[in-house]
Formats: sequence, structure tokens, C-alpha cells
Amino acid sequence: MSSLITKVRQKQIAQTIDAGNRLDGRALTDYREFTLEQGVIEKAEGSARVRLGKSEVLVGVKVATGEPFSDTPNAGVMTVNAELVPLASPSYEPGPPDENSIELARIVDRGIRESKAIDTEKLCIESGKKVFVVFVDIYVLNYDGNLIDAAALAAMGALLNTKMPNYEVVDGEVKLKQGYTPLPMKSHPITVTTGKINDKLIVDPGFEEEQVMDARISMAINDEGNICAIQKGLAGYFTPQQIIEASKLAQEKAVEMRKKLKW
Amino acid sequence: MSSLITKVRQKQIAQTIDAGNRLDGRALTDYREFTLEQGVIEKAEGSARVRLGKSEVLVGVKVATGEPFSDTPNAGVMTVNAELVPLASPSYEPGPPDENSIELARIVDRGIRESKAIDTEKLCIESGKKVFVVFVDIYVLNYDGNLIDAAALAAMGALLNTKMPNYEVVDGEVKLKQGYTPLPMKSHPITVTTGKINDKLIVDPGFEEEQVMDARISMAINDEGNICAIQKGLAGYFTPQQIIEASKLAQEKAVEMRKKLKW
Amino acid sequence: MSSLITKVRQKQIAQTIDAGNRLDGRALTDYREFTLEQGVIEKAEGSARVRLGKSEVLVGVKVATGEPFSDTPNAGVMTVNAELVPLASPSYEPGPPDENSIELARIVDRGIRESKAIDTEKLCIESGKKVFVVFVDIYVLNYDGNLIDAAALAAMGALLNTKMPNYEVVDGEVKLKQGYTPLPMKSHPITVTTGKINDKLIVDPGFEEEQVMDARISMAINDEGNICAIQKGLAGYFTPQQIIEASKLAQEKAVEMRKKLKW
Amino acid sequence: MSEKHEKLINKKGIRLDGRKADELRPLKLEVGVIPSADGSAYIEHGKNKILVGVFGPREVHPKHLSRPDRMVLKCRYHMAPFSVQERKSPAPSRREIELSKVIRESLEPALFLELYPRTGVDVFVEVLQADGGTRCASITAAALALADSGLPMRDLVVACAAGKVEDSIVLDLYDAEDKLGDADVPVAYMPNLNAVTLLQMDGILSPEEFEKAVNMAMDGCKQIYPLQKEALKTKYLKVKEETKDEEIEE
Amino acid sequence: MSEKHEKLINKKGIRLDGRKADELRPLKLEVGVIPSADGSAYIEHGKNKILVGVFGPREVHPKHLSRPDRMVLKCRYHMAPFSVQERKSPAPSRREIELSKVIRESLEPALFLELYPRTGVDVFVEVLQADGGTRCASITAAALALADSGLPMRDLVVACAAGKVEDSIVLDLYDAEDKLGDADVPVAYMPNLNAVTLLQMDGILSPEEFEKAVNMAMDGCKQIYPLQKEALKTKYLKVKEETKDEEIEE
Amino acid sequence: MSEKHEKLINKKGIRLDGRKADELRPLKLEVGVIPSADGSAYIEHGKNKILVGVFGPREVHPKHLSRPDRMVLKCRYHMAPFSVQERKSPAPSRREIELSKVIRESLEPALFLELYPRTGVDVFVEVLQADGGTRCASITAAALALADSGLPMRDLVVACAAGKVEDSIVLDLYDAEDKLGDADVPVAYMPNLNAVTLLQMDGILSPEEFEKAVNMAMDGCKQIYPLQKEALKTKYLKVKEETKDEEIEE
Repeated sequence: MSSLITKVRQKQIAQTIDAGNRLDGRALTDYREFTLEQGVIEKAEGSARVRLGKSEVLVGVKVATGEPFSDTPNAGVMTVNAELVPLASPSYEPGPPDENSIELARIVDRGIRESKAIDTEKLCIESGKKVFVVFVDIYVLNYDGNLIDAAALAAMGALLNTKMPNYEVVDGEVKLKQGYTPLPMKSHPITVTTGKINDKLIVDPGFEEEQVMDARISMAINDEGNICAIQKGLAGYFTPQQIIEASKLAQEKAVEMRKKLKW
Repeated sequence: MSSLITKVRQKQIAQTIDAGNRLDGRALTDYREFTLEQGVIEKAEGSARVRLGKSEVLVGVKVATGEPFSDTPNAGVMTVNAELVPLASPSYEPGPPDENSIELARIVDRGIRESKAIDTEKLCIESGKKVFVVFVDIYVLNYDGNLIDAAALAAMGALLNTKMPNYEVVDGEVKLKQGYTPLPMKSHPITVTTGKINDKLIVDPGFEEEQVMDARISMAINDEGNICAIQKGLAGYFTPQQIIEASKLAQEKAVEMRKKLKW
Repeated sequence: MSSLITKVRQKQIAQTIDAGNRLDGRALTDYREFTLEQGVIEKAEGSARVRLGKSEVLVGVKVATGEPFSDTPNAGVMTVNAELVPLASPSYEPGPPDENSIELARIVDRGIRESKAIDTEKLCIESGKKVFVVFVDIYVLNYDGNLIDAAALAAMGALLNTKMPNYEVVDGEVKLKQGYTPLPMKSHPITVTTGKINDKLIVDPGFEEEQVMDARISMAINDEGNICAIQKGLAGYFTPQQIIEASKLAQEKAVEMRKKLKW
Repeated sequence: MSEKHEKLINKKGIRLDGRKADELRPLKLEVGVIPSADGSAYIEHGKNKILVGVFGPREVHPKHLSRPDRMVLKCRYHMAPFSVQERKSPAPSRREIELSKVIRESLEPALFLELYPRTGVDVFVEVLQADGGTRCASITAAALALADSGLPMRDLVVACAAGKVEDSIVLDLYDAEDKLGDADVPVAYMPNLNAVTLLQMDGILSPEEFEKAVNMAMDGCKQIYPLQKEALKTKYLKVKEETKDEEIEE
Repeated sequence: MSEKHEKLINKKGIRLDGRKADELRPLKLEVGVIPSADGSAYIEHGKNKILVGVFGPREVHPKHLSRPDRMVLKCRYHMAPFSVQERKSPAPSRREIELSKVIRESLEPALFLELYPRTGVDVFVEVLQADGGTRCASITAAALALADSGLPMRDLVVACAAGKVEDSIVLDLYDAEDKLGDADVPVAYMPNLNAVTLLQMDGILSPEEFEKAVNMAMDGCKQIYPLQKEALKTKYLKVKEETKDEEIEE
Repeated sequence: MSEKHEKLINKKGIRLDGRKADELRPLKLEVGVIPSADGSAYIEHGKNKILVGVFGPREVHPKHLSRPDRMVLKCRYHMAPFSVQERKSPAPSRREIELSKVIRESLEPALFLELYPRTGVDVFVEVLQADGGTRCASITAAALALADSGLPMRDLVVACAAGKVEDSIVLDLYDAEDKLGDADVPVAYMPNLNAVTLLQMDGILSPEEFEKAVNMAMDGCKQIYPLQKEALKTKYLKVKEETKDEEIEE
């Protein structure tokens, strides 16, 4: 993707960061403004849209019934899928998910799964036979950098907005009843991504910064400030010291965001 | 496909039509001769071959048992599939169905489905559990223009030729019995395609005419002369008046063909 | 694949064989040294590695439960799959199986199936409902010629090494019990491939010989010396006399190999 | 198009959602909504929510698909997995492939393809929520996105369906009417050129009913047409203001 | 190749379909049956009905598959979904991929590939109805289609199987014999060159039985060979007559 | 990462497989094991058995993926169908696609990509048997295979995981610990450059536990590093001897 901006612009970005500043005026550790709107797709069981800078991610949640995995017969199933919708960037192409969209989906999945955000045991209808299946579909509608954080946030926003149909089991058949219950949620992970450019760490990289970024590290932080998922990405490296530093930045930013989100 | 004939030939075709004639001697609203042979594939439950000009389409019907759709628990299932078999034209390629074969299958499907040609309720074996599934496979064996009409005709010919196995249900299991029953049919739609070349309407376009055609409109007409499916195709347009005209041509031609077919 | 060695080298190979010799010092009807190691993948139910010259083939066997085919309700199921793993040759590419790997799998499958090597009736758990399914996965780890014989040998080696879990059926459910039983085997086919170069027959062609080979014929020979599967390959031909000759070579070599293998 | 349940139209001729027979659903059109696209538009047509992005003219991939004498228009109509009642697999269905084709063919007559030889333009349609009539709403929005991209056009293309519900010809069917009604006739139209660029039909109509439905659909198109123009104007007013702001800042 | 049911051969050595052990099924061969193809043929071999079309020599797609020193022959053996008892998915099965390969390799020895460098020839085989022995019938027809396309050939390729049914070696197995019999040996052969270009075997045969079966299959090939030539001649007589007609008309 | 069964660590701090908390599983490393590859290595890390082959620098297919200013590194991490408890389909899973990406990104910092513009290097990782920690073992072996291919490298990359099992931070988790433990932190590291090139985490760790785990994983890497060097040396000693033998023969 390094060809999306000119070499001159790349140099300018790197030099500004070297000097401790960013082209959009942020400090190195500033997060951009973001908004979270929930319930934007009325027909889905849950949905949310996040705008982070000009990045825009929509997540829809559908709930269906299905079979549990054989090693967790009492737990509902969650699957996360991500699409880099081709209208979101001139560099995205239609087709089956590529490594970038698969990685995005798996990072978001990991943050939710490892933090035990969904109380999946409450999604069991009949042990070993029937459980609720929660489909989390990430739809990237505009690419302006740091899709990981935006997608993780939108996914949590959509899950917190999700209503499951009430039901009763009659003769082994699931019958839907009137009304809805919120999806049982236990935890509220927030994912924070830190990038490295010219050996400097920056929080929440924007589109242009991503074009010159050496490496990134994304950390999901739960309500207690513990780390529940990490992904280092891109073809660069971090020193061990930078990793500890990135971990501290993630903690701080998660606290700030949690306050704003009232989670 | 505009490269299949020369520019000179294209011009010649257009000019002839402009003058109210066609290169093969037909009037603008003449349909070509066609033949319908039924029962050509003995091992299939139903089959028919249509020759329309040099276009040749073979349709085979297979009947199996399967599950109904959840929203129509008492109805059998029909699926239509079309293959532009690569031996039928130098421009066809092997591989999964492309947009042209998918459109062809869906137009034929629509004509049969919307006219309620098959009495699908009679294909129900056990409500919500087991029904007959009718596979209609369209096989284009030579391309000489107007495959839509030829395929629609061959599909109806094959369905009218289809024999379902007799059966009884013993302890919830379907057991085949001796003998066959014809597939229950209620209606006999006939599809007629009209093309537009240089603002003139022509019926039943041939191969070369299709290379210069601006737009086409296909209409399925049922026994009562009502319209039961329409598809406009290609990158041109029709005026509202031309659409009404095409609808009248379709009615007329369907009556002529119905007479010939004794449907 | 003819471009894998130079024209000069091709000529040299052909001339040597014309003179009744082979570049690696073998006589035309000599088989290369081979080794068979069993149980190399402890976690698989069965496994074996064959080294034939520098060709290396690993076969792993997994046993699962599944449904029988409707026409053989009392028989277990065997499926053979082959992968020309891309690290085995610069000419192999990752991706779905191509015609070469499919042919390889089907030749090995045929030798095992037609010789009735596995007593599939003993793999039936509940007639028509549940049987053992034996997955034979051929993994080519280095390509140095005559993969067919090496793969067939490794597959038999792996099957002879396969342990099925003991089980009992309780209320229609399969419950695994302590211990293992060997897979029930009835026959020990050995496959021998003969190549044709400049009208001369050679046994067990090596990598370079395969680059100039006109045709090959592979024959599976069972314990009684009967033929139980044949595949002629490549774009050349054999005279009827050469086929009889190849059949005799296959008999002889199978006896030699059987002695060495103590099968 | 099967059995009836509840009455879809009451004795006064009012439909379940409160509309009269010839009344459109509420429409909201926005232009220039995707910063990364060369042109874009968003439509809410009833409960349909559809986003369209346009890229190009640009190089065609793979190259052998480019044409020496004209631009190649490609179109992908795609439904989000959460846009419908039962989650839809993201892989393109046969229905989506057919609709991509007819939507493309409904837009091509509006473009001067021969002006941009060897190039390609991509139209990406994403249905975020579906409630009947998505192909028409997609075309209405796609024409706006193409205009927004700056491509010269013969006319805007605008689309609307009419159909038959409980013996009445009605305009602009929503999901339940589409499923329980007797016929649906989606029409795409270029009002200034009086040209129909998409016409399909499901169901059964007499020739008279068909003619009535086509006319009603075209009337619907003519009502939407000024909303399209308005949406374009709003975008350009906005752009103008932003430019002005920038000038002031400088 | 498993358990026996009804007797397939009676005491007099007559098979269920009335044939003797060394008797072929009825054959019908036609050449030049697909107007759009460069060469084509149709075969009915017993109840097998198979159509073959040939295109080329033409450009190879994708280009990197072309060869600087010879023509590339491609072959697709494909079964129509309705050709067999249970509907077959149109996607190519592993069996079809293998048969495409061995059919191609059975035809290549008959062609002068080096005469047409950088080009490709496609052979498309469509099995419309299958009744045992489709690969052999496909080869017999494909050789005719190649000849019909005008490509020079060393010889026609003709194919036939023999096998073992209830302890007898018999010629040209049909579906039930193939399924219930003990062995099947399909052979493709160029009679003039005495060259075997396809040989496969399923089942168990002693070396003596195998030799007998191969010889019987080659005898079958030799019986079909004149029918191939006849079919070609008929086509060319027909072409000649048509040309004469045209001359008369002029 | 769910419920506990049997105790995985006993009172004396010894794990079920007999190891102490900070002890590695047995390792075996071999270089140059695939004659057809340009570079190769084999690793047994506990019960993991992994083979890596490297090809290149060579032409990139398809061409448009090549880069004018640097080499393109491609990596495929693939599990043999028989490598795990339940047979794995050979088609690449989403997990395998993700791991291919992170493994590639863990190796790239060690290479001088800009030295080989317009070329490609392929790293093929085949997991023959899996027992927890395959991504780390793959990286350790892949770095060896790259070195074996002769590509200049900034440093070897070596990988190892640490994690949390029953309240202890432990080194190099095997399958059962991975599944029943509380967290797993795989780390890839270039010891000479003090650079972490892969870092992932599953599970829940406090910041202090995380720091401890990363340090323990890097210590594990530092223990494996000399084994890598040893394996390379062994290969080159072997090559040297073979060359000597040849000289003697001559």
C-alpha cells in the first residue's frame, strides 16, 4: 500500500513525527475524535457505526440458532467476519476475504472472545444440540486508518445493542415468543493500536501515517485494565521497551475511551 | 461479443433492418422455424431438445427428494441451471457459470415459476420435511442467437415430458413403487424475445443480429395471454412505446407458437 | 515439465538408455533402493514415510466416523487425497489439487480399493448409518521421480500401521473405549511403474528420466501376482508387446519388493 | 408471490404502511458521502439503506478486459450479511450476479462510454438494509454517484417499481407487498430522454395491467428525479461553501 | 466391482442385453454436428450419447501456458447433470479431471503438435447420457472431431474396453456389467500404428486374463475403426454435395 | 482457554510433561533437508514436526505482484490433514491465512528486501504434526531455511511462547496447556538486534504478568538461538566434508 501517497509526502510525515508532531496537529499519543452510533440497521438484531477520523465502520449482528462445537456443548457460538467493502478505498477489491480482512476479523474476534465479553453459556438452548449463533459482520465503509480499533469498537457497540428473541423449547423445537432480551454481556474490551514510525510510537495512526508505518501493535484492554488480546502487525519490529511502552499507552487510552463511552 | 463479426457485416445488418428487411429473408416480426423433440435423454426423468435456427438447446430434468424451503413447507422445489457449454461457441469458456448463463437460467426460471407452470403443491411428500425437487438443467449445444426463447421452450418441453416415480411413504421413509406419473403441470408459458437495432424492433434475433443489437426484451406469455415474466437486457434502452409494441409482438408470436406446439 | 533440465542433458539421458544403460548406473530394469518407515506421525492413526531415491512421500491416515454410501451400506469408506506440497519441487504451486495430484491420488486409491486391501465390511458400525471413514493423505515432500510407486507404497505402509479406536455402541451413540485394534487388512498390493524412453522400457524412472519419458505404465500387483489396477500416463504410446513386457516387469519387481518388505 | 395473509390494502385504498396506491415511500438522497471514492451517494428509500461508491475512469484489471474503443463499466450489487432477515453469506449469490448485470445495463445508456477508451469505471453498490425494491433504489443512487464522480451523462437514471397487490396496481412495493403481492415491475428511466433502461417483471399481469404498471412506475421515476437533482445541488452548494471557508481561512 | 445379483451371462454365454461375449454394442457416429465448432462429432455407443467439439488451432489463454515449440492440446471431459442416475453437480469432479487428462494423453500421440507452435487446440467432450464406457466412446468421437477440424493426424484413435464378468472375458461392458463385474480394461488404440495410447484397469485379473482382455479390447477397436472412417466419408460426401448444390444454384 | 480439568502443574511446580516453569521442550533442528528446495529446515519442537522449504529469489507470479524497488516475500503456513486430532481439510483455513501473514511479517525484518528488486522468495511451511506452538516453531525453522538458501540476513529470527497456566507464568506451552491455560504469548525475536518481530496474545494477563511473559519468551528465544546456529554449522560442516570427499575421489 506504500504507493497510495507520494514519496515526498511520506518523508514529510516521517520528519514531522521525528520532531514529535503530527501533520493533523495531534500529539504523538493523541487519539482522534470518534463517534459511536448504535441501532443504525433496524432489521439486524444489533448494529453500530463508528466514525474515527474519516474511517467509518458499520457492524451488524444477526442471531440464529445452530449447533454448538463438540468441545463446548453448553456454549453459544460467535463468528466474526470482516469485509473491506470495495467502495471504502480505491485499493480494495471485490472477492473472497484476503489476508487483511481475515486478520482484521480475527483480531476483533480475539478481543471479544478472550475477554469473555459475551456470556456464551447463556446462549445455550439445549446442551450439545442447539445454541444461539451470533454473527458479527464488520463492514468497512471508508478507510482512513486504524480500522482495527474502529472495527473492535463498532463490534462491541453492536453487541451491546443486540436483542435476542425470547423463546421457549416445546417438544425439542425452539418456538419464538414475543419480545426480546439483550445479549448477555460480561465485559467491555477496548482495543488500542500503536504504530511505530522512525522509532517513534504514535497512537491511533491515520491513513497517511499507515503508509509510512514500520509496525503496529494492537492491544485489547478489559474493564479491569488487563490485556486480553494482542496483535503485532506489519514488516517492522519493536524493541521490548517499546512493547511495554505501547502496553502503557493502550491502558491509558482505554481508560480515556471508556470514560467517553460510559462503558 | 461485438468482435464476433466484422464492422462491415455489422453495418450491412443494421442497414438492411433500417430498410425493413433482414439478411436471412425474414420480415422484422418473423420468428424462425423451430423444432421441439421430447424424450431425447432416456435416462433422465424428462428431456427435450429445441432447434431454433441453428441454435440448439437440450434440457434434462432430474427428480429427487429433498427438503422444502421453510417459508413454503408444502411446496416442491424447482431449480434451474444453465450451462453455455464451451463446444457451443468459440466465445464460451469452461468454468463456473458467468453472468450470462446465470441470467439465462434465471429468466427461464422466472417464466416457469411466475406462471405457476408446475403444480408444486402436488410435489409435497411430507409437509415441511420431504418434497420432490425438480432439477432443470439447460444445456446450450450450439449458439445461433436467441437462446432465451430456445431455452425457455426446451425447459417447458422437458417438464411436460417428465415422469415422476410413484412412491409410498412407509414409516416416514419414501419407498419407490412401480410406474411413473407425469409431473403435474398447470400452465404453458412461452417466452418471446424482441430486439432493438437502430430503433427498429425485430422478433427472434439471430446470431449476427445479436452482435449489433442495442437492447432486447423477453416476455413470458401464459395460456391466457397474460404476461408472467419480463427481462430487458443489454446496454441500450427502449422508449415506453416500444415496450408496449414489444408486448404486443410477444402476445402474437406466443399465439402462433402455441398453435404450432399444440399447447 | 520438459524445461526442468537442459536439452543437452535430455539427449544424454536418451542416448545412454538407447545403449542399454542409465546415468545413475542402474540397469534398465533395476529398481532404486527404498526405505519404508512406519509410525512417523504419532498423532495420526497411521503413518509411513517412503524414500525412493531422493523422492520422499509421507502418508498420514486419520480414522473418523461417518455415513456409508447408499449403495454400500455395510462398508466403511476410504478416501485418498494427494498433495504435491510446494516445498517438494520448484515446479509445484500452492492451491487446490491440479490434475497431477488428482491422478496420483486416484491411482493409489484404485490400487488399494480394487485389490480389496482394506476389509471395509469390518468398518461398519451400524448398517446404513454409521461406519468408519479412513482418510489417506499423501504428502509429497521431495520430488525425485516415480511418485506413483512411492505414494502407493507409503499409503499401504501407513494403512498397515493404522490403529482404530475400540468402541461400543450405546443407545445408537458410538462410545470410544480403551485401546486400539489394527485396521483390518486383506491384501498387500504393490505398484510398479515402467517408463518408455526411445522405445526402451525402464523400471522406476528417476527425476531426470521423467523429463524425457514418452509414456509410463503403472501396475498394482496383489499378493497372488494378479494385476489389480493399471494406469498408462503421458502423451506417448506403448505397443501391445511393450504392455505385456511391462506387465511381466511389474510382476517381477513386485515379488522382489514384497520379499524386501516381508509383506 | 403466493398466498395472502392479512389484507395489504384496506377498503379506503390505503396500504398497510399508510400510503395511497400511487404514493412513494419516503426518500432521502445524499451525494458525496464516501471520502475515499471518486463519486458516491447514499439512499434511504423506505427502509432500504444503500450506499454506492464509484471509482474511475482508471486502469482495467485484468488488462485483457479493457476495450480499445470504449470505457468498460463494471458494477457489483452486493448485500451486507445483516441487510436481510436471515443472515446472507457474503459470497455473491446468483441473484446478486443477475442484478449486478441489469443494474449495469440500466446505467450504460446514460454514459458516453466511447469518450474514455481503455479505461474502466467501477460502481460498487452495498445494500446495508433491504426492504423491497433494492434494485431500483440502487440505480437511483448509482446514477447520483456517477454524476458525483464528474463523468458526463446524457441524463440521470432514476428507478422505481410498480406492481399488483390485491387487484390494485400500486407504486413502489415494500417487502411484504413484494412477497405477498401478485406482480412487481421494476423500471429504470431517463426522464429527459424518455428512455426505459431497465424493465423486469415477476408475477402475472394482463397486457392492460402491465401498461398501467409501467406508466405508474415511470410517474414514480419522475417524482424521484427532482430529488436526485436536489441532492446533487446540495452537495455542490456544500462544496462551494467549504471552498469559501477555506478562502476565508487563507 | 462387488457382489453379484442376477446372472449377467446365461448358460449359452449370452449377456443380459443379448450380446455374445465378444460383441460390441450398437454404434452410431456422426461428424460435423456443431456448426459453431471447428470440428465436431457425435457418438451413440450403446446408450452412451456424447458430443465433442474442437476449437483451434487458436491463441492460448492464459498466454503463459502456450509453448514456443509446439501446440498445446487441452481437453475437458464433462458430464451433463442429467446424464447419470443421480443428478451430477456441474462442477468438475476429481473423476472428470482425471479422465480429461487420460483422454488428452490418448489423443496427443495422433497429432503433430510441433507443427503449430504457440497455439492451442481445445477438445470439449460433453457426455449427455452415460451407460458405461464413456471414456472410450469419448476418445472415439474426439478423434473424429479432431479429424473433422482439419488437423493432420498420424492415425485415428479408437477406443473400447474389455473386462471380466462372471469368470468370462467380455467386450465393451455396459453400466451394470461395469458395476457388478470383476474387471474393466479400457484401451485406446491407433490401428495403423499398432499403438496403445490409453490403458487403464479396475478390478483383478491374472496376467493371462489381462492379456486376453487387452487383445479383445484391441479387436473391438479394430471393429470400430472402419465406422469412424465411414462417418468421416459421409460428412465429406455431404459437404461435396452441398458444394455441388451451391454450384448448381449459381 | 476455558475450564480446568486435571492439574497441569503440581505442587512442586512441575508440569504434566515433567518440565519446570521456565524450561523448554526438547528441540531438534536440521538444515538442508529438502534436496529440491533452495533452502530448507526441519524442526521438532516437543511433538511439533515442521518442514520448511524456501525457493528464490526467482520471478514473481503473477507478475503484477512484483515490486520495482524490492523483493517480495511470500509465506504459506499450512497444516497437513493428519497433523491434528480431527482431520483438517487441506484448503487453507482463516487461521492458516492469518498465521501465514504474521509469520511472513516476523521474517521480513531480518531480510534485505531492497537488495533483490523485482524478485520473489517463497517460504513454504508444512506442519506435519502439531502440538501447540506451531507458529513459533515454524518461524524458528523458516529463519534457518532462509539462511540455508544463502540470502543475507540481519540476524536469525527465533520464536518461542510463554503463557499463563494455573496462575503461573510458564515457558513454551504444549497443546493441553495452550487449550486449558489462561493465556499464550508467542514472541519472535532477533537476539542480536534486540528486536521483537512477532507478538500476539490470547487470554487475559495483567500488565505485570504480560511483561513477565514477554521476558520469559525472549529468554526462551535466547536459549534456542545457539541451537539454530549449531544446526547451520552442522550443515556446513557436512557440506564441507562432502566436498572434501569429492576432492579425494577426484
